[in-house]
Amino acid sequence: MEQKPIKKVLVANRGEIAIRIMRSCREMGIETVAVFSDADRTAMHVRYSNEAYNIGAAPSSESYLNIDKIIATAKSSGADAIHPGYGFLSENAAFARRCREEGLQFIGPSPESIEMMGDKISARKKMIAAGVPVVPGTTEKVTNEAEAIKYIKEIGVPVMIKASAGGGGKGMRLVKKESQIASSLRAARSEAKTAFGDDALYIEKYVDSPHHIEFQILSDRYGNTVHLFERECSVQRRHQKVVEETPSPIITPEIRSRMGAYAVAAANAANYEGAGTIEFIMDEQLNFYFLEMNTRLQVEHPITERVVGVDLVKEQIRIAEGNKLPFTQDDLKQSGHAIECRIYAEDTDNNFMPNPGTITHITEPYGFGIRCDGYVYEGYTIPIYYDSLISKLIVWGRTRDAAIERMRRALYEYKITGVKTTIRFLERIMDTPDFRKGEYNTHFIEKNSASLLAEGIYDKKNEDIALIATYAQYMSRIEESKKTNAATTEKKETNWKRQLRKFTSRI
Amino acid sequence: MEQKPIKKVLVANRGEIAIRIMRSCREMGIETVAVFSDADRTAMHVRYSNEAYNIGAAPSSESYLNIDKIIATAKSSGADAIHPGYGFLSENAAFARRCREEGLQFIGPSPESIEMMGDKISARKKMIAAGVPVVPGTTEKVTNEAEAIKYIKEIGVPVMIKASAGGGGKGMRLVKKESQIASSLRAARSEAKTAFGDDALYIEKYVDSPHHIEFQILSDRYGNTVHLFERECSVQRRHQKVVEETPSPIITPEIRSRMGAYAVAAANAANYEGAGTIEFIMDEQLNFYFLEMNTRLQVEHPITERVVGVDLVKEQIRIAEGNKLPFTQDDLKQSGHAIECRIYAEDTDNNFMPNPGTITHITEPYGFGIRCDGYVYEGYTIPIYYDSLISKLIVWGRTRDAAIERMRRALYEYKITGVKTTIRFLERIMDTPDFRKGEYNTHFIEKNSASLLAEGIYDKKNEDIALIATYAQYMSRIEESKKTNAATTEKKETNWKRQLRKFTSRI
Amino acid sequence: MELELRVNNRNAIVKEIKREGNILTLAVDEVEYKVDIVKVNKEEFSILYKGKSFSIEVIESKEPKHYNVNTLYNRFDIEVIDNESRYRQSRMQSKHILNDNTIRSPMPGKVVKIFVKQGDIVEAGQPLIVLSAMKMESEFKAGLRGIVKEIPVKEGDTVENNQLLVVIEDLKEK
Amino acid sequence: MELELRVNNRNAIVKEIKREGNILTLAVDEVEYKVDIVKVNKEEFSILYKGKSFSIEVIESKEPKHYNVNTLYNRFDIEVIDNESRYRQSRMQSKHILNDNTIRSPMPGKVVKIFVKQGDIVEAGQPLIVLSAMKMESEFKAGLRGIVKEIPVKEGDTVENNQLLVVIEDLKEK
Repeated sequence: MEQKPIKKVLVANRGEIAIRIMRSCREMGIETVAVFSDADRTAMHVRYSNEAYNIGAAPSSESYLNIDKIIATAKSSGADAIHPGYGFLSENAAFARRCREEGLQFIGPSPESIEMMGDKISARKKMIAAGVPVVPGTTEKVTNEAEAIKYIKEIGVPVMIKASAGGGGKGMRLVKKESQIASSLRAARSEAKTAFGDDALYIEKYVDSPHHIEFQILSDRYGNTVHLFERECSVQRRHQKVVEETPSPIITPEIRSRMGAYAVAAANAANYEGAGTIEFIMDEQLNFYFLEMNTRLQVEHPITERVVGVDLVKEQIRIAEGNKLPFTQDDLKQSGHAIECRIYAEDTDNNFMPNPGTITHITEPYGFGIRCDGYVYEGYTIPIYYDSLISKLIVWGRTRDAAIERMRRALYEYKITGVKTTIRFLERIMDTPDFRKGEYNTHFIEKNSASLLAEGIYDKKNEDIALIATYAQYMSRIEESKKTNAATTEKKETNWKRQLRKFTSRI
Repeated sequence: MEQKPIKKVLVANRGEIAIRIMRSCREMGIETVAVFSDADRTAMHVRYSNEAYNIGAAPSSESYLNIDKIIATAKSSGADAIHPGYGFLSENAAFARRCREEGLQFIGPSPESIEMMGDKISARKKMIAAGVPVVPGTTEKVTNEAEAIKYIKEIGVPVMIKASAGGGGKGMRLVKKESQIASSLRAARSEAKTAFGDDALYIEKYVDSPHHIEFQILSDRYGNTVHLFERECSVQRRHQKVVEETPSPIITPEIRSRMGAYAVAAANAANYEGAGTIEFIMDEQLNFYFLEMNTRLQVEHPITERVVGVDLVKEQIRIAEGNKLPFTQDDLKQSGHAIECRIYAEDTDNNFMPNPGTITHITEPYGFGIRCDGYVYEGYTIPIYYDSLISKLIVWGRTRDAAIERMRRALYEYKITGVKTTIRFLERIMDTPDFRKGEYNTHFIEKNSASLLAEGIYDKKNEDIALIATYAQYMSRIEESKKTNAATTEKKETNWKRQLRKFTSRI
Repeated sequence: MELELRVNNRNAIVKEIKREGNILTLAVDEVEYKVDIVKVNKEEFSILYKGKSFSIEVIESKEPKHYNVNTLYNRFDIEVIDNESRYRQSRMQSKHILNDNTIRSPMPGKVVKIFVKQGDIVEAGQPLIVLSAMKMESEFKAGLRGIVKEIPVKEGDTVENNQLLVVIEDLKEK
Repeated sequence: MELELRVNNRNAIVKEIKREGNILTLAVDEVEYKVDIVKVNKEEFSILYKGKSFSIEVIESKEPKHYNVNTLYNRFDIEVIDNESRYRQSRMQSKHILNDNTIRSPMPGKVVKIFVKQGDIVEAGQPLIVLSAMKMESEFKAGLRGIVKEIPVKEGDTVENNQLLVVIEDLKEK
């Protein structure tokens, strides 16, 4: 067993995930290096790290995706490892390969594993070979339209056309009728070409009303793999996850253990090392199929941490140091129930338009069973360039009902002023009968959109009380500014005054 | 099984415990009523509750201990139950009895159980009868000096003389030499008389270098009792707990199960209902003896909640509603390790002098495995009348080492400005080798006081950086006040100005 | 003291009647309230009204004389109406009539693409400009047929909330 | 700009040399620093110095011109020394000589008991007054033999931090 302790980690990311990684590093006594773009000088990850270096302009293509600059910063700062977080370069095989070439430990799988699982078609093939069930569909890239039409007629509509190099819903088309085949193929191909520079497609049988269920796995470099059970991620809006929970309210222990075994088989087939996620879709009859593997940490990893009791970032680092997994499958148990709500800076009344801006006030929830992974602070201006996720609220309860009760309480306590957020929308999800009963699939938000997006019912009494408080605030503000006036009647030398103004307008 | 749902709870307490109780109530959909003294109009529990009523002057004897006023408030507000928290009226049998007489559900044990366990001598007798090991000592109140001297000579020094009605270290004397017996007896009796109005004493064999280990129990009114394992509370300063952890680093599974069984037997002997704690002392050879029972929630209950996964306040309420315990002993397991640090507003450099005052800034820790139960907020003035506990920081880790690492990280992140706190002192406890090794008893702080209270070593580089930041702040403040001046040059009518000043100085 | 406040399309008059210590009696429109009110810090108030406890954040908004007010269950956007804001309001209303002819950015963002140039004739529904914020692109279309009168931004510009993007002159008006 | 600051019994001169955007070059006593400094909100600064990141809270203390400064690992109490505070300091020092003769409250609290009255002769070590704060009682004793000159508080009074409790006139001085 070859072990090489990591002493300093460059975190090639920003936002909540950068802080989250740095917290585990700090607990392990590992130094952290932050990198930041011009738009992020005041960001929390810069303030939380031990060291911080500018790596370029605001657009991520010129900073957080700038491989050369990140590698150079890691080397000049003396970091011995790089944690990519999620998004940005986390699933970029070229980046992982560069790290290896430069003698930097990439905290994640090998470039070969990333490549194999990154390409949907090669991943499908690998899974079929490993005996993992996949959705019926093509096993080769489809570039010929006639062929594609023939294939779709064979397996029958509905089908999903997807970009082979794809992700994030781009280059995807659902075909419900045979008459739509040709136009959908053309649209998907053109989108795929634009988004990924590759117009290869593949075709899958469409699973109607599916559940999205994923399994967390951990593999060390000695061939040991465990799964840390499932996450139910079916509350989605436009293929974006909104609420996740574990355990899944629908699967049985028997199905869980079968899915877990497949997840482990999938990771082994990919010759995997580190933390990864096997995504499945599941139909109404609880048939499940491999969908894809995410070769990185997921946004929703904290619910697994809470229910299984494992710090996934620490395990990632220990695996990257060359350690064996400290537990076997039998050591891992699910205990209680965890839910995560993603809080986005979005205007829910205006088609979820992103709402960057300055945080004027923030009150975060506390108490038993509450975890809040955020990165914004009072006075911080959220830049326009990056993701609109500002915080993740994770709660735990002994039972699913207890977790929902606690989430409602935590969302009530949570107040962010200055930007519009999805907090009220999430509260309504918690109140929706389908969610309460655990009877929902990926159509949940669409199905319940009327009540989820209904206008708020204002309590007239509350409105009057709010007016009274505003009255008092207005009066007290006037008084304060008068006091300040009275207090600052000192006379200062003019030139000195001018100097000061210059200085303070810059800081 | 007679059940009576609770709809509205009056919380007869203040500070962090009042908030903690209200959070569980809110999750259960139960309304809360706060009571407050003149000194607490701006306290967090008043702000967090659904309703709030003034119950008297600042000294607790005129407010939080005013039984008549609290009962009257409960009735006029329509509360159907009262939660006493800890301290104040929580172990007052007369209060529990008044609640019963007035048809209010007291969330706690019966007055008879409180009385039985509140009197040290009757509790000792009861425990001996139940087969629970107690420290060798008198089983009757000692009022005759000659008798006492004879008894002490029989069991041999060292012995501890205690007030029968006592608590909080008052009326206690340690006798190490026979020559001290008479004077110690006299001193203890006089203190007991002053403090409790009762000079009855009892005498126990003194356990040198003891561990303080307690077991959490829950009993329903149908005779079912479970224990929720132990808490190690040996880090104490002047009989005040400072740090608690669970599991205890010294006890074995075999001893744990024996102690647990005795704890359950003790609760049953007391005919107990609700949440309670059986305190044991343990000597170097791991012999243990019943010390006393606390017939209420403990300050340190959250570490049990985290490791066993049970919300103790919710269980208290469910038991008070007449429900059966929802679990058996076999359902309960310890998972991982939890530590609590108590954060007091005290000046550690000045003999831990209380340090009330106004909180000017607060930054609380967050992330996986962190819980922070506090009640102070920015701008809040801590009154001089009550306890100096301002917050409890609870962390969890898969192992004891992981929990300590996490506690260090959380204490680093935790910053309270405006009052002096014990945060740095707690950090040093985490760094002390005896604590790290888990080799400590109640003499820990005394033994390590030199290093725990040593002067801080300032890093010169940090000092210069702090000076630079102060320079920048000073400059920017001057600039701000200038801007404000420039902005408020409107002229206002004089009489109106005066009115405003009158108004705002009051709110 | 009397203050006019606007909330949820309602203009309310808050009028102070009496004050003793923290106890404030006032009328909100015609309803009288006697409340125990204290300011607990710069932006938070505690109000007790008939025993009910309200913890309220009153935070100055970026817009002048606007407050974001949060109670436990509700959020309000409240505006202080004085002579100055009455004037602004009337000005805004007259502007509002022209709204169909102008496109303003509903959020801070970046101009990714402009499809038209000054002088172009555009049809209702025709895409004019694409804005990007937080990895999401939004397309803005013409609300009516007209001539592009003004495009005060260019591709690559960073824009503020409510910044003018495109002005279209109505052809029918001519 | 130049500023004298006092920290941990050290008087330091902070002198600005150059400024370009956030990049500030200055000297702290004789050591030159080039830092990247931004104010992230009212009371917090982010400083990058040779790549190291410092997140620093600079909070105005209740005492005028005093700041409580928190870095990740250290807390500092820093005072701005200007003519006014130099004067105050010299005054305080002359007062300090008299400290043995006066008892001031080290914290806010309540006077529970006063054992002596004006004119009493007290011995060094004799209990004079008991203060209570947060359930803890503290007894204050005479530092020297003398006559009780002044007791500006009475039992039951609430006292502030640093408030004068008892003044004793040294008998030896006479």
